[in-house]
Parts: sequence; C-alpha cells; structure tokens
Amino acid sequence: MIGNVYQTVCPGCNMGCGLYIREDEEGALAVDFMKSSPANLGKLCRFGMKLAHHYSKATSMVDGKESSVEDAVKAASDKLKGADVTMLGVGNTTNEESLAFSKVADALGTVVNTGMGVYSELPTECHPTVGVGITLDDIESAKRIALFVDPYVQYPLLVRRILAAKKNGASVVSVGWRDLHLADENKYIDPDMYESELGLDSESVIIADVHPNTDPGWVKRMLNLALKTQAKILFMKPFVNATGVDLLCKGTGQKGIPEIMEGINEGSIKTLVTLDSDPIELMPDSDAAAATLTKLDNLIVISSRYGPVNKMADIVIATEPLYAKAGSFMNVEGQLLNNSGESTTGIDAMSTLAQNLGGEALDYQGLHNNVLESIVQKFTKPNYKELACEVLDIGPMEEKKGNLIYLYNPFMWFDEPDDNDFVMVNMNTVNKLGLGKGAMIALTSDTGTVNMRYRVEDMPDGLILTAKKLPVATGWTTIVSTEAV
Amino acid sequence: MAEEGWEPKIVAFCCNWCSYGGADTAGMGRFQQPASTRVIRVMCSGRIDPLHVYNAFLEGADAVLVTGCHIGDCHYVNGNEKTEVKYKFLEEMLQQLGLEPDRLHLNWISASEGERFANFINEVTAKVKELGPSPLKPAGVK
Amino acid sequence: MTEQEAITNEESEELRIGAFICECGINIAGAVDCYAVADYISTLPNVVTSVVNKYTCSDAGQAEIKNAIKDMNLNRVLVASCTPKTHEPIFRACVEEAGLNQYLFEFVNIREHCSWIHMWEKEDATRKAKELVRMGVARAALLEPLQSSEVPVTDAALVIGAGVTGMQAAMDIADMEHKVYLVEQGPSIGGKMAQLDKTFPTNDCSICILGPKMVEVARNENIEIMSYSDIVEVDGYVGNFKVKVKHKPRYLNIDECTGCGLCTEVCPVEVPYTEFNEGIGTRKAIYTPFPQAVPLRALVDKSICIDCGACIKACERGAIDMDQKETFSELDVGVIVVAAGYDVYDPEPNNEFGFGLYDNVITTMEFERLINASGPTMGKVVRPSDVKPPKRIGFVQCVGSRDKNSNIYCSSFCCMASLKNAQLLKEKYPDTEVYIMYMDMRTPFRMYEEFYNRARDMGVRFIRGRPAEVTENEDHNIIARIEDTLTNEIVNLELDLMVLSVGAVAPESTETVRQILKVSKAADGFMMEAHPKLKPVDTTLDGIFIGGMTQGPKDIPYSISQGSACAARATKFLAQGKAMTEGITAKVDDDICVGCGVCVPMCPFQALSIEDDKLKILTALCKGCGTCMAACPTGALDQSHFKNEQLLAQVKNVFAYGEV
Amino acid sequence: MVNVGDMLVGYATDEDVRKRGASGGLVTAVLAAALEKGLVENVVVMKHINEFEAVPIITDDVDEVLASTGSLHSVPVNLAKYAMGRKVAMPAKPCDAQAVIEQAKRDMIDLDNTYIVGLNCGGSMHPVTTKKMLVAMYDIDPEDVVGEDIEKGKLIFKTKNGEEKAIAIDELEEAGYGRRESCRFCTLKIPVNADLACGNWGVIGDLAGSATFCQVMNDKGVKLLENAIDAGRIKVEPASDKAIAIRAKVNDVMVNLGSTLEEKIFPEIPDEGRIQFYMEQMADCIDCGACKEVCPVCACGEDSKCTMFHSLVDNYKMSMYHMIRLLHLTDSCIACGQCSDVCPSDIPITLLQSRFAIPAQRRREYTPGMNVDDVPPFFEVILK
Repeated sequence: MIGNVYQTVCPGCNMGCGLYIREDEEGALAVDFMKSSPANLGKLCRFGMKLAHHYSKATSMVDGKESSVEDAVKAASDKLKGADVTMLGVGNTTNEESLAFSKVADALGTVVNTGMGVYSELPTECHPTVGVGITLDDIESAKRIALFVDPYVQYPLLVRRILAAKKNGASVVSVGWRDLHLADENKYIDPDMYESELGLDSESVIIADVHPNTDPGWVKRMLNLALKTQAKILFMKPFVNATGVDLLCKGTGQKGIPEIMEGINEGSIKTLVTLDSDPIELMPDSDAAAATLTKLDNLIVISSRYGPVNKMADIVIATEPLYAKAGSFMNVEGQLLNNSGESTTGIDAMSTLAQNLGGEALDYQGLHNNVLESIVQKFTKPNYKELACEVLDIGPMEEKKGNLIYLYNPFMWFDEPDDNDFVMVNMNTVNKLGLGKGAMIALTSDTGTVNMRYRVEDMPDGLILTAKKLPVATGWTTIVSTEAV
Repeated sequence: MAEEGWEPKIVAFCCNWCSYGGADTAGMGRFQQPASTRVIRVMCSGRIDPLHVYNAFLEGADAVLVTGCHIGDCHYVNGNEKTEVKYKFLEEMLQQLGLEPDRLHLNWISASEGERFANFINEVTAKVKELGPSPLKPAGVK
Repeated sequence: MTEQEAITNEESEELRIGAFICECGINIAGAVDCYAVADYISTLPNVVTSVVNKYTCSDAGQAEIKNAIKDMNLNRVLVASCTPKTHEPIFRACVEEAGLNQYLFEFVNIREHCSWIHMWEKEDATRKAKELVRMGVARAALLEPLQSSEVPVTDAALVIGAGVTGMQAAMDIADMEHKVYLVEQGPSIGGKMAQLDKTFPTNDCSICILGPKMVEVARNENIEIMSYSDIVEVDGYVGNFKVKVKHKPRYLNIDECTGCGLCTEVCPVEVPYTEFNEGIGTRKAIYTPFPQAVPLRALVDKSICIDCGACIKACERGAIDMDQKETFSELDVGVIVVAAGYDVYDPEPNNEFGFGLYDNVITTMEFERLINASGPTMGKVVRPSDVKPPKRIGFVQCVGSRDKNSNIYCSSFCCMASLKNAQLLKEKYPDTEVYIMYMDMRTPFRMYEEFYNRARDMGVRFIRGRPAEVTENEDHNIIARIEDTLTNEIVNLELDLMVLSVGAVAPESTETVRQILKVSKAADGFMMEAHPKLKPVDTTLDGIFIGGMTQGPKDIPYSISQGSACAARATKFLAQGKAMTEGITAKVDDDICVGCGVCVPMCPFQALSIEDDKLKILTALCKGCGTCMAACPTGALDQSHFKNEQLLAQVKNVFAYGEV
Repeated sequence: MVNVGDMLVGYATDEDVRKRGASGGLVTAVLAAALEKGLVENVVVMKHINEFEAVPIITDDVDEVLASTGSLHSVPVNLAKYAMGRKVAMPAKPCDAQAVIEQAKRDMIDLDNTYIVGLNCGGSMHPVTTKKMLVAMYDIDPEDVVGEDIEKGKLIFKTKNGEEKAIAIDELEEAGYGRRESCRFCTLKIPVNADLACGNWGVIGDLAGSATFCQVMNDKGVKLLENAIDAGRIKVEPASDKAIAIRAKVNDVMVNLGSTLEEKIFPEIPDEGRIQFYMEQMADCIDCGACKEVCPVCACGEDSKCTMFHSLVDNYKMSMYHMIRLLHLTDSCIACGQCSDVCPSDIPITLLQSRFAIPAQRRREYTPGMNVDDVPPFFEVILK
C-alpha cells in the first residue's frame, strides 16, 4: 500500500478512543475515523481531531548533542549504575513499554512512580474501584448521574453516553462551577451537603476524575459518597494507559509528581528517569517545574515526543511515535485495546538498559504475555468491584483558596495550543470591570500578569475558569486579581 | 412585543458608491430617522459575506440590511448581481432556520435617493419594533 | 530595512490611537454632545487621546492632528465628523504629512449618519455617536499600512462627443501638447449648436462662433477626429484605458471625397431631413450633413439607397464604395472626457399642447431650423400648414420640464431660448404679435435679465399661464385657452403658429456609453458627477470626466466652461504622467488557498487566475470591490483595508454588555 | 466493441475472485486490470480487517486489489477524499461518485485521472449498531457472520455453518437498528454518475449469484471494460431485456422506499418553534470540527471560514461554525451521512443539513455530484 495506516488509541485521556493514523508517502499525518471502535464509534473530541499535530518526533541526545539510540542507552546505563534513581511513568505509553520500564526499575532496585500520589493514601481494597470504573455502556443505563467533571471540556466522549442515559430516563446533576446544557440542574454546594442534596442511590453513577494534582482528600470524599449512597463510581483519568500502568506498577508508597518535585527541591532526589512523562507539561506551574528540574544531577528522558523536558535532559532516549508502537492499552473500563503497529524501538532500548543494569533481556512477546496474564486475567470480563471498605477518614483538606480554577483537559496535560483560548467569567464580573465585547481581561498573580479573552458563563461570582494553562497559575487553583486591559 | 422603550438595533451594510451615498443624501436632506441603525461601509455590496450577516445577528442585531447600487449601476459592473444570488440563499436559510423574514432586507438605493433611504430605515425599524428583540440576541447585550 | 519591513516593524509596536471628535460648528454639536462622546471613547482600550474640536477639517483642526501624531507618537488616527466621500482624502493627506501611513486612518460619519438625521433626539444621537466611534476605534486597531501603487499614464486623451463641450475640451487638452482622439457618433462635429440660428444673450449667429472652432479643431494636429464612430468597449483603469471604437461605414472613401456635392445632386432618393432639420425640408440618400460640416464629407443612408449607381458615376474622384464595411480601432488612452450631449424632449407621445395633432404646433428646434438662414426655408419663418408667414406666434414654456408627468427638473435654457427667438421675430417681422406663455421666466446670468427687458421693450407680450387647452380652427390656427394668473382672466389666444419651448433629456446613446464606462446615473437620467461642488466634472471612476449636457441640462456658456474644466482635470494625469491607484486591493494567503478557483469567475476585471493550484492576483487590474472575497470559502482571499476581521470588529462593537 | 450505454452481464475470469465477489467479481477484476495495464497508477480499495471493519487504502499492488473483493455493508466510509491528486481507479457507491464529482467542480480532483467503478447501493450500516442488532434481532454471534446481502427489502446474514437469516429492513429500522438514517431517504441507488454502474440487481437465470450486471455510463467506462477484457480479466455478454427490466424494477422499489421514508425522517417543524429546535439540536456541540474534516464534498483545508469560528469565546446562541457550513453546503450537500457518523455529541447533522439543502436544491432543480459541468448555484454568476 502507499504510505501507512495505523490503528491506534488517542493519547488524550483514559477513555480509549480508537482511531486510524494515516501516514502518506512524505510522512504527513492525518486522523481517520475507526467507526468499529466500541468505546467511541470512531468519534473524536477536539484533541483527537488535532492529533496530526500532536506526534512531534523526539531525537536521541547525549549532553545536548544528537546521538544514536544505542549511544544514548549506553550513556544512560553509565549514569544509572549504582545511583539512587527515581522513575516516573504516568501511562502516556503502552502496557508493554510500561512493564519494560518497571523491569528496569527492578534492576535498579526501585519502583516506577505513576505520579498518582492518591493511591498511596488510599486503602488497597478500594484501589480496584478507583482503577477500573463501570463500563461506558453501563453509564447509559444509570437512572441518576452526578457529574464532578465538565464532560464538554475534560472528557468529551462522555457527552454522548450521558445524553443516551437521559434518553433512557436518567436525570443528571452537575456539581461543577458552570451550568452544563446536558445537566438538569447544577448544584455548586458545600461538599458536606453532597450526600443529602444529590439524591443518589444504588441505581446512580458518580463520574469524577483523578489526576496527579488531585487532593487525596477529594478522592476519599468521592469514595465516601459512593459508599454511603451505594452509587457506582467512575474515576476518569488523564492518561491513555493510566489504568494499565496503575495495575502493572503496583505497590503503595509510590510518589505523586508534586511529591517528586518536592523531593528534587529538597535534594533527596538527584537522578530522575521519565517514560513519556514531562513534569513541565504535567505540573500546573510549568516555570516552577522547569526551575526544579535544573536542580537534578541526572535527568534521563525516554520519550516518543519532543517536549520541553527533552531540552533540559542530560540524555534523551527517543522512541517511535505512539501510533507506530507494538503494544496495548487498558482504558477506564478495563478494556484491552491494541495498536496495529509493530515497532519495538522503545522496548529494545529498555531491554539493553535493563541488561546493562544487571536485569534480563526483554522482548515484546514476553512482555505482552505478561500483561495478558497479570492484568487482563484479573479483568477478563471487566466487572465493577463493589466498594469493600468502611467510610474513610478524609483528614485535613487543603481548602480551595484561589479564584482562578483549572479545568484540566487533554490540551492542558500536553500543554498544546487549542482554539478555545479564553477564560470564563460571569456577567457580574464583566459589568463590574466594564469589559467591552471582544476586549481582554488582565489576570495578575504574584508570578506575573496575563491578558486573556473572556467568555461569559453562568457561574459563581468572582470565579474564573480556564481550560488553558496560564503562566500566572501556581496550582490547580490560584489567587488572581482582575481588571480590564 | 418587547417591554416599553425598547429600541431595535439594526446593522446596515452600505456600498461606498451608492447606498452609503444615499445615506449621506438622506443626511443632507435632513430626513429624520430613528437612531436604530448603524451603517458599516464596504466598497461594493458584493463584498458583503453571509458570514458578516450571520455575525451581526449572533452579536445581537435585531435586523440586518444589505444595500447597494441598482442593477446596472454597480461601480464594479455586476457586484450587486452576485449579491442577489447570495442573498437568495441567505434569505432561504434564515427563513428555514426560523428567523422572522422581516429581520433581513435587500434594497438597492442610489446615491441620490436620500428620502427613499430614510423611508426604508423608518419602515424596517417600525416592523422590527413590532417583532421585538431577535431570538439570536445573546443575553445581556444592549 | 526595506520599506515593507519598516511598515511591519512599526506594526508590532503597542497600539496608540488618537480620536478627534468634530463639532462641525453646530452641524454635529447641535444634536450630539461631542464632549460626552470624547470622554466615553477615552475609556476604550488603546485610545491614547480623545479630543473635541470645532472644525477638524480646518487648518487649525488638521494642525492639532499633526501635532498629536508627533507629540504622542500616535500610530492610528480616527476622525469622527462628516462623510468620508468628501473629506477622507483631506484627512488621509493630513496624517501622511505627519509621517503616518495614510491608510492608518479611520473615518466615522456622525453628521450625515447621525446628528443631521436625529436632530430632535439629542440623547439618542449622542448614544449612537458613541457607538459609531466605538466601532471606528475597533476597526482602527486592526488597520494595516498600505501603499497605493503608482501606474504610468498613456499620454493621450479620449473625448466622447464633439459638441461644443467636447470640442472645447479637445482643444484645451491639445493646446497643452497632448494627443486627443475626438470621437463623434454623428457624421460631423458641432453637435446640437450647429442647428441653432442665433445664441443668447449676444444674439450672435451660432454657426459664426461654432464654425471657426470646428475648423480650428480640424486643423489642430494633436486632435484626431473620428466622426461617424461609436464607442464599443472600454477596459483598463486610469492611465491605461483600452478603448474599442467602431467606425460606421459612410460607403465612400473619406480621403478621396471633397464634399463637392455632385453626388447629392444626381441622387434620385429624397426623404425628410430629420437628423439635422427636424424633418423640415429634405435630404438625399447620399448627402453632406450641413454646409459648414467638419469633416465636409458626404455619407450614404443605406436604408433608403436604391443602388441606382447615379452617385458613383457622378463622383469625379471615384470615392464611393457601396460595400464598405464597418471598421474598428483600438485606442490606448490615459484619460477619458465624456461630452455625449443631450436629446430634445419629444412632446409627441402624449401630444402635449396639440403637438403631432395640429400642423402649426412646432418645437424650439424646429423653429431654429425655420429661422436659420442656412436652414431649409432660408430663414423664412412659415406656418407648416400653408407655408405662409405667421402673424401671431406664441411660445409655450416648460414643455417636458418642471412637470411631474415628464421631467421634474428645469432645463435652464428654454426661457432664454424663447426670449431670443421672440426678439429675432420682432426684428425680422416687426408687425408680428409675439406671446410667451410662462410660469416663471428664468434669466439668471450676466446680461440675461437685460435680454429679458429688451424683449419686453420690443413689444413681446408675456402671459403668466400656460394653455390649459389647445384646439385648432378650420384654417389651422391654434386656439389656446390660458388662465392668466396675474389678471385672473381666461384668455383665448388665436395664434398662427405655436412654438413649444422643449427641454433636454438624456439620449439613448449616452445611456449606452454610460453603461460601457460604468459611470453612475443620476435621478434625472443624465450622468452623475462625483460631487456637485467638490468634484463637479469628475466621476467616481478615476480618470473619467463628464461635462456639458451629458452631465445635465445647461446653456452653452455653462457647457463650454465645463468643457475647459474637464480638460483641466483630465490633463493633470497626462501632465504628471502617473496616477495613484487606490491601495485597496485583493490579497491572498497562499497557505490557506486550496486553488478551488471558485473566485475566478467572480471578477469582472479578469484580475484572478489559478496557476499551479494557487490563486494569482493582477493587482493593477484589481479595483478592490471585494466580490471575490465573499465567494472564497476558505477565507484565504481578503481585502486590504476592508478585511474580514475589520468588518467583524465593527459588527461586534455595534453592541456592548453595559449601557453606553 | 463496448460502447457507451451498453447493458452487460459479466464476471471475473479468475474463479477465486469470482467466488469471493458479492456477485461476479467483475468490479475487482476491472480495478486489477486498470492497475496492471497502467491505465492508472493507484487503486483505492478497502483493506479487510474483519467482517465489520475495513480501512480504505491507496495501493499499487494488484494482490491487495484482488484481496479486497466482496461488498461490505457495515463499513460506511466515503472514498472521495482518498482519490485527491492521484491518477487512480476506485470502487464507488453513488455517494462516493457524487463526492468525487463535487471535488472535481472545485479542481481538487481531475476527473480525467479518476476512473469511478460504480456499485449499486441499497444502504450501508454502522458496524457497532450492526453487531448489537445481530445479538438482539438475529440471535447470531457477530464472530460467526461470513457475509450479508440486501434483497427484496430484506437484510440477510450468512453464518459460518451455511445458515441464512433474513428480516425485513423496515422492521429492523422500526426497532432502531438497520441502515444509517441518511441511507434510508437516499434515492440514488444506481451510480449513473460513475463511469460504470455495477451490481447484482438484474442478474438472473443460471448466472444468478455468480455474475455482475454492468451499465457503461461514459467513455471512461468503455476504456475500463475494454482494458479489463484485453487483460483477460473479465468476460461480458449483453444483458437480456428481462434482466434490464428486473434491474429497473428493483431500483424503482428501492428509490420509492427512499422517498416514502423521507417524510418520516423529516417531520415538519412548526414555524415559531423552529429556531428553538435548531438551537436545542446544536446545544451539545463541542466544536471539534470532525463534521467538516470528514465531509467528502468540502474542499477547504484546515483553515477556512467555518473553522475561523472554532473558538467558543463568543457565547452566541447559534454556532457561527455551523451556520457557515449550513450555507456553504446548501447547494452541494449529498446527504452521505458521514458527519452524523463522526459527531461526538451524536447530533444528527446530516438531517439538519438536509433540511436546508434538499429544499434549496429542489427549488433550483440542481442535484450535486451528478455532472461536473453544473456550476454550484451559490457561485452561479450572471455575467452579461
């Protein structure tokens, strides 16, 4: 055939949307619709539609100079032998590469941190419920849905599932900051009122999400709500293989990305190896993250994409684009989804690295069988694990302080441009600041000022929502002052 | 009917050579008109893109007027004839969309027809006042 | 740094907009609170200064703008005052002098479009003015510097129509050492004036003034006369017009024929001579138009020629060639003067005042031919019914003018024409009774009023009233029933001859020329000037000028002065040898254009073509109308100075969230 | 010996291709011959993955062409955009051929370089809906299905163990399964706008089930057939009058079915409620732009007048993006259903677009995608 057609999964989030990537003779990429894919029937959201611009190719580097993969691996081995290494793999890649990465970790006598610090603060018996939620089809038969995410912006392929549920008679309450068209009511209420106000029962579904910057207290609150109301719960996650990685790189006591950053700042972490996980993109305050990484002695990046961390890395081991990798992913339902690609550059590199560090050689087939035995067997037929634990002690909740609030979405996780380049405010703010139509609003925090276009939304007074990473933000909520430009 | 004292907002696209001149002549002739209309000057009615007309409605216009030279008088030979073709589609589409027909008008006005321009504005403003605010007007827009 | 880079660098700087709100005395301030507008505008983003002045277009006003540009280094200027149609060039020049690109200037009309039409609603007018200026500021923020391009001007002029205006224009241009093509549709130059006997107010013989001029035009080696020719096609733009001229066949070789008239004598076919003598007297199938014709050449009226060959035999120089075909010529000219003249109003269709029913009711032009010494009756005024000299003659004024059922305009020359003819009658036939039935006698210019008094002194009787009913008695005398509004009596006047003082209308031929040139048409059907006071002989098309009757009814002195005016305005381009074309043209973004070619047929000036999957624009041909942009589905095609984003910014700023 | 207008019946000389073909394997043979003899440089074919999944590829390898035999009812993709900028032969449902011609009107495809082998089409189905239907209505495990067909208003599935089960199409569609909505009101069943119009309608007598009816629509069709005959890839014989009559009858039945269903699919919306209806329908749109990217008639690149308004910064009551598309496609929408298939909010965009396109096109007696010389009315220019 002329050029190539790859069947792959969109790296935007944990939904597991199947699609084709077409590569023409000159290597130009285009997205094509895989209508037979069960999770999304070939449909894609804004991020999926722009994937042709997403797969920026990485190049192997040693100390700032281009090099071959082999030299990069050799240089990495020398640096890592006998070092105290911290490893980060959030699940932006295949099960097989993640497993290979954890084999390298074994050889170094350490664990792979999935960046989801939440897990280490939850009792192990509720991990399965957080890891694998109800199936997407089950959402359509729920009687009542409580939304703790904004599906239009954050996980868009949920929209059609919720609409289908409404057609089957479900009622939808959203507990977010802005009114959602598909929600029958919006309850921006005190969390303690959730149980009494949301009217949930055993035929209800709670849809929340968990990501590296989530406050563990919040996840416990969600689990308690599910426990007390017997509602089923689905935790969406931002990385295509978050579920797979969580199951493969087991063990509590893993560090979250904020924790790793603190470790580097305190000097307890000197060497960091990442697998397709760029802290500068993942942390809310990119500049602070970049500053922190300069404190490392060794920064080794194994990545298929060219991201800001590649520029800072001592060594970059470049792997093939995600769509071309041989491998599988596990989505939020626990479904195993396969790439049609056959390339194993990443796995071979990590195999050499593992051997150099005293581990055994790795090959794709071996890793794939291991994946099938270890995580798929347990979830041959994805079934929802009823919560089997008591009400959790939430502990001190870091009170939400800022009025600028992040609406994390795929564009933000990869810090990629999106046409929806604005912040949301309500009409009172517009009139208070005297903003003209098409004018800009100036947001100032202690780290600087940025001028943004604004959209008028029905939402609480004084709040500002953004689906775009802003230089002024220091966390997923930040205190900012506002004035007309 | 809208609440009392409500004044419609009308966007009028005028072509530099004829209808804009007609508006000027209406001014020179002191033909009084309601302060409902905002004129936007283009070089030829052919320049008026349905995209601009939609944007006017969606920004809050209660009526949009597409004006230009009489057929045969176009400074650029047949810009107005092409406007007529596009206008047919525009009219049909907005009608099918459910917008009241009286909110969109096409009118050829020459630079000397000041009074006719004024009467046209008076008529449209009266009709639109009858219809009330446009269903496409965003909330809170004046 | 090339000029283009200089412009783009300046572009990236911070926006500094200066707004100048004009009071125009009380024209704007009368209804709009300019200070409130200025205050509101100062609150808008990027507005650095927002001031009011009494007369922005005055020297003081312009000086204030220039200083503001320098002192506060403004990179955008907005003036809110009258109509850009007249004052935009003035302000563009003003900002250019202060070193700012002339297209970084936005004009907002708050006089004709605001204060003058909301005179009694001061609050509404002020609110509307604020919003109009807000729209202007939004557009000003997006304006980009442009260069209007220079085009070379072909050193030749085309004059269409060789009546008195056309000849005057041609001679003036030729005298300034420029080549002139003088194209006349009739067989001879001279136009309508050649048909007149005497001309007011000096009563000197028309052909005695016209004849020498016609000869002078013929002798002027810079003028190439193309008689009996029509304009077929005009393409191009100022400085580079391509004109296609059709030379109608005279069926004789113009170089051989000497106009000796031998052929005319032997020609057996005779018909009423309508073209020149208004149907009085006859002419042959082969004829010379009139004795003083220039070029003095014959021509054959093929529609009545019976091919008997008599003329061929009679012509000593063998000039006649019966199967001569029409020929064409292509002219390259820099400027065009249109002096295509007028037609006399024809009262026949509704038999006004009995015209066409009774023999002894004639028009002024028919009277001119009767009284003209070289006319068909050798100057003897006779009654058409019995060819006897009339004893009582009455002139009816405002026929086809100042009349709701025909033309509402006043044709301006008919009063003086009747006074002149009345005086001639009194001089030639002292004992005839001459009446003038009028509504108002209009004698506006030098010596006109004295001319009116002289007619009265000569015994011409004036009746203030026009015939309500005209009948004919058995010996074909005309009975006119008139209500004399000064004496309030009904007068029954018996006349031997009644002359209808007819006005002027735009002729069919001028309409065709007008459509070819794409000059706009005024309400009265004549060609429309760019502006009655500021550009009386210009048209809205650069390089095309109109003068004389083609621009509307006027008398001969006024026509001649307009002829010279056209020459002056046109020769500017010829003298400078270059013309500035508008900087506003189409621009295409090659990355977005997919080469679908949908825009190409949209351009009537053939400025667009697709070359290897991308659009190519001939900016010299592009007139900047913008029709192709509205058709372009991708938005790759945009119009400089009227970009989509600029128009949408204006649309957006018609509205606001809060009250203004 | 072949001329325009011929009505023929023929089959592939290669027995394997003939057997695997939906009727006589003629289409595959013609495509293979076109590639072999250099009539074209590439062929667009469907690469089979499983019974309910195939992906369009552009190939220069004859084997890949031969492997693509057999019609697929549950892979609803429009092939027009894969033919852009190439000298190519392609199989084409009527809506594929319409899209190719519309692209040709916009200079994006050179018709002389594009050989269109038309396929009769009773309507296509969505793969996931079909699998659910097999379980719910046919009680067949999707993995066992080996082939399907549409005949006499019934949808027939064949399973591995040779069993065949048929259920009436309108019964399936009542229950919410069956064909995609755009196919239900489609009235162009025979691709008369292609170079050849092939299918199994009208194949009767002993050839039934093992030959393909083929109508030659134009000179390119003649060239395709003669090329295949020279290559020894096909055998053809004139179709009998009876065969021609039966084919016409089947076509009439399918076309009438399409027009009767149209009223059902487009109930009248009362005047006053209409603008609210459209606002409600579009309310969940996330402005992803998929409906534009997939549209086979749309010639614009990534940047265009509709995508200029992708940002939701202005909370207009109606999306500018959709209003511009509704207008730009009023005269050229062929209701192929692709946009509804890919909408992540399940908005029936094809139906909404058709409410504007069908009346406008009928009012101008203009059908898009039938003749490359018809100028889209929106750009009709009155040049005196």
